[in-house]
Amino acid sequence: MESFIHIIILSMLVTTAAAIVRVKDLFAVTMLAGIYGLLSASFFVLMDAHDVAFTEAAVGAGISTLLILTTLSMTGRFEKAAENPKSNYKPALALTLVTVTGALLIYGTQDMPAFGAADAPVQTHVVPRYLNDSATEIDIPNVVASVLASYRGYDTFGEVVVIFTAGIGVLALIMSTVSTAPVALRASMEEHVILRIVSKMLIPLILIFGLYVQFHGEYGPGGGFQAGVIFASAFFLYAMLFGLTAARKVVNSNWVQALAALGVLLYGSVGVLAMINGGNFLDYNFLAQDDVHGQHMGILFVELGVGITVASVMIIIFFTFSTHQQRDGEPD
Amino acid sequence: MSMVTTYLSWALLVLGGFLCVSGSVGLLRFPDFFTRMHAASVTDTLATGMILVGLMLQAPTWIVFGKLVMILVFVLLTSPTAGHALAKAALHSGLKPLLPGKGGKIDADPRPSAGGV
Amino acid sequence: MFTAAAIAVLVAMALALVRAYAGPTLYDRILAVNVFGTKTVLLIAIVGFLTGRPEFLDIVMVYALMNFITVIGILRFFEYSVSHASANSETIKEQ
Amino acid sequence: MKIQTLSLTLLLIIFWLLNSGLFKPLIFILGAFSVVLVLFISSRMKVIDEESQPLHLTKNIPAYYAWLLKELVMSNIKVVSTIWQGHLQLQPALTTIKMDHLSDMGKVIYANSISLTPGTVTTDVTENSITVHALDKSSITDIQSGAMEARVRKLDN
Repeated sequence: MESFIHIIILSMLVTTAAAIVRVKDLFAVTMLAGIYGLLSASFFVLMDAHDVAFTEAAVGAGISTLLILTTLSMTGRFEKAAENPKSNYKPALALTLVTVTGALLIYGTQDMPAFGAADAPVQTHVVPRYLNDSATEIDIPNVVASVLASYRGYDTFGEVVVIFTAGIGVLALIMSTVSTAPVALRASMEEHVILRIVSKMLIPLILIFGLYVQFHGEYGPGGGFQAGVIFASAFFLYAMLFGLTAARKVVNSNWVQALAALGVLLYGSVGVLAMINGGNFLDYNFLAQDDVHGQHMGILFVELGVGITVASVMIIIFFTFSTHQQRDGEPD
Repeated sequence: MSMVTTYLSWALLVLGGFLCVSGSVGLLRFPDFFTRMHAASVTDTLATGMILVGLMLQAPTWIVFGKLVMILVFVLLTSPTAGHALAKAALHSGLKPLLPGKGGKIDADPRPSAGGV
Repeated sequence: MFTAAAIAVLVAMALALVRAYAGPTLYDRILAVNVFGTKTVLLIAIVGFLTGRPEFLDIVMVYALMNFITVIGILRFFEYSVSHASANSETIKEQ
Repeated sequence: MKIQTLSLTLLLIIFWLLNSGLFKPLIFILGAFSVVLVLFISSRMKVIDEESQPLHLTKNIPAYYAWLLKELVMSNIKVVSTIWQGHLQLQPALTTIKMDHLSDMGKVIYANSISLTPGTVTTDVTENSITVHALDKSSITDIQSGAMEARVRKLDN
C-alpha cells in the first residue's frame, strides 16, 4: 500500500518538474517550485527521513519561495531569452547535456544495490557504528542529530561556514549597489486590519516554536538549521506587515551581522575548547567529566551556534533583498 | 479505546477525505478565481477539521493530541486570513469577478458531467 | 481507514496541481499552492499515523505556519511589482 | 506588568510544554530562557496588546464557536452539493454590506467568520461596511439578516 502512495507522489513530482520546464511565466514557475518542495517533503516523510523533511518544509517550501520572489521582483517576471534572437539561448545544447548526464546516471544505477539491501555499502560502512553505539556514546534519542552534530561535526561546521559566506556574499554584492540613505517605506499592509491582528497573535508563537525546535533537535526532528529558518521567518512576517523601517528598528542590522559571525565563532570555540582540554578538534568527550555529558553539552552549543548563524544570515539576506527591491519599486 | 471512538474516527476520516476531493473538484470546475476560492475554503475548514479531529480520537499520547489541537487552531486562524488577503489583493489589482446579469445565472458548465460525477 | 484518507488527500493534491499549472490568472496559482499546502499538512499528519510514528506532527506544524507566511509574502511581492512596470499581463490593471 | 504580558507568558509556557512534553531540568531552563527571549522580542516589536491578547473575549467565545460550527456544517453541505451538481449554474454576487461600528477585533472575528464559512469570502473591511463575495446570492441575504453581526457584537462588548 505504501509503495502505491510512493508511486503517486513520485509521478506528481515528475509532472511538476515537466510543468516547470514548460511554463514561461517565472512567477508560475516559482509557485510550481513551491509545490515541488511540498511534494518532496511529503516523500521524505514517507521514506522516514523526517529530519530532511523538516528542513524541506522550512526551507524548500517556505523561505526559498519568498527569496525567489524577491529576486524576481528585481529581475522581471518573464523569460526574455527565447524572444530575443541575439541572445545565447541554445536549448538544444542544454537538452543534449542533460540527456547525456541523465542517461549516464540511469546507467550508473545498474550497479547500485537494491533499495534497502542488507549488503549495500551504506549499511555496512560507518552506519552500523552510528546506529549501534550512538545510544551508549552520545545517549540522545535522535541518531540523526548525533551524526550531524557529533560524528560528523566537521561537515556541519563546514556547512555553517558556507551559510555564513553566503550571507557575506549577498551583503557584498547587493549592499554596494544600494545607497545607505533611509528609504521611506509605505507600510501598506499595516492598515490591513485582519492581517495585522492575526499576525500579531502568530509572531510570538512562531518565535517560541522556533526556539522549541532549536532545543529539541536531540529528541525529534529539528535542530539548528530548521530552527534558524523558522525563527527568522517571524521577522520576515513582521517586516512584510509593518515595513522594513519598523523591522530595522526591532533588529539592529549591525547586531545581526555580529550575531551571524558569533554563531560560527561559538561552533568553532566548542571545538577549540575540546582541544584545550586535550582532545581533538570538536571531540566533545573532553568537554565534561564523563563522555556522555560532554557530548550533550557539545551538541547543545554547536546546534545553538548553527541556529544563531542561520537565523541571522536569513534575516540579513531578506532585509538586503527587500531594501533593494523597495528602491527599485519606488515609483519614479 | 472504545469501539465508538474508533468508528467515529473512521467516519470523520472518510468524510473529511470526501470533502477534500470535493473541494479540489470545485477548484477545477468553477468558472473564475472568486468562485474557486469558495471551493478551496471547503477543504480548508471542515475537511481539515474533520481529518484532524479523526486523528485526535486515535491519538496515542496526550502530546500528539495537544499538537493536533494546536495545528487545527493555526489552520482555522490562518486559512480565512490568507483567503481574505488573497481575495482583497485580487480585487484591488483589477481582477473582475464573474457576475450574472439581473436575476440570471451563469451557465458555467455547458457540457454536463464534464469533470463531474 | 488512514490509507483511504491518504488516498483522498492525494487525489485532491493532484487536482490542485492541475489548477496550479492551468492558471489562468496568477491568483489561481497562489490559491492552488495554498490548497496544496493545506493538503500536505493533512497528508503528513495522516502518514504519521499510517506508519505509527505520529511525532511527525512537528513538521506539520511548520507547514501550517509557513504556508501563511508564504501566501502573505507572495501578495506582498505583487504590491511592489504593480508599481514596477512588470504588472501582470493576465489581470486588468486598476484604472 | 501589563495583564497582556502575563497572558502571553502563560500562553508561551503552555505552548512550550504541549510541544515539548519533556520534564527535564535542562529543558525547563532552556524553556524559561526561550520564553523570556520571545517576550523581549515581542515587546520590542510592540505586538503585546489587547489586539494580540483579546482577553475580554475569553468568556463568550466557546458559545460563539459552537454556533459558528453549526453554520460551517450547513454552508459546507450547500457548497459541496453545488460542486457535485451535474450542470453548474451559479449566481455569484459581490456586495457591500453596511454595518455599525465594531472594534478592530470585532471586525477581525466578523470578517474571518464570514471567510471561514464556505460560500462567502470577505474581500474588504472598512470602518462602516464589509464587502463580501458569495458563491450564491442567498448567502448574501443571510449575512444581511445580521444574525452573525449581532453575535459578534455581543462578543465584542
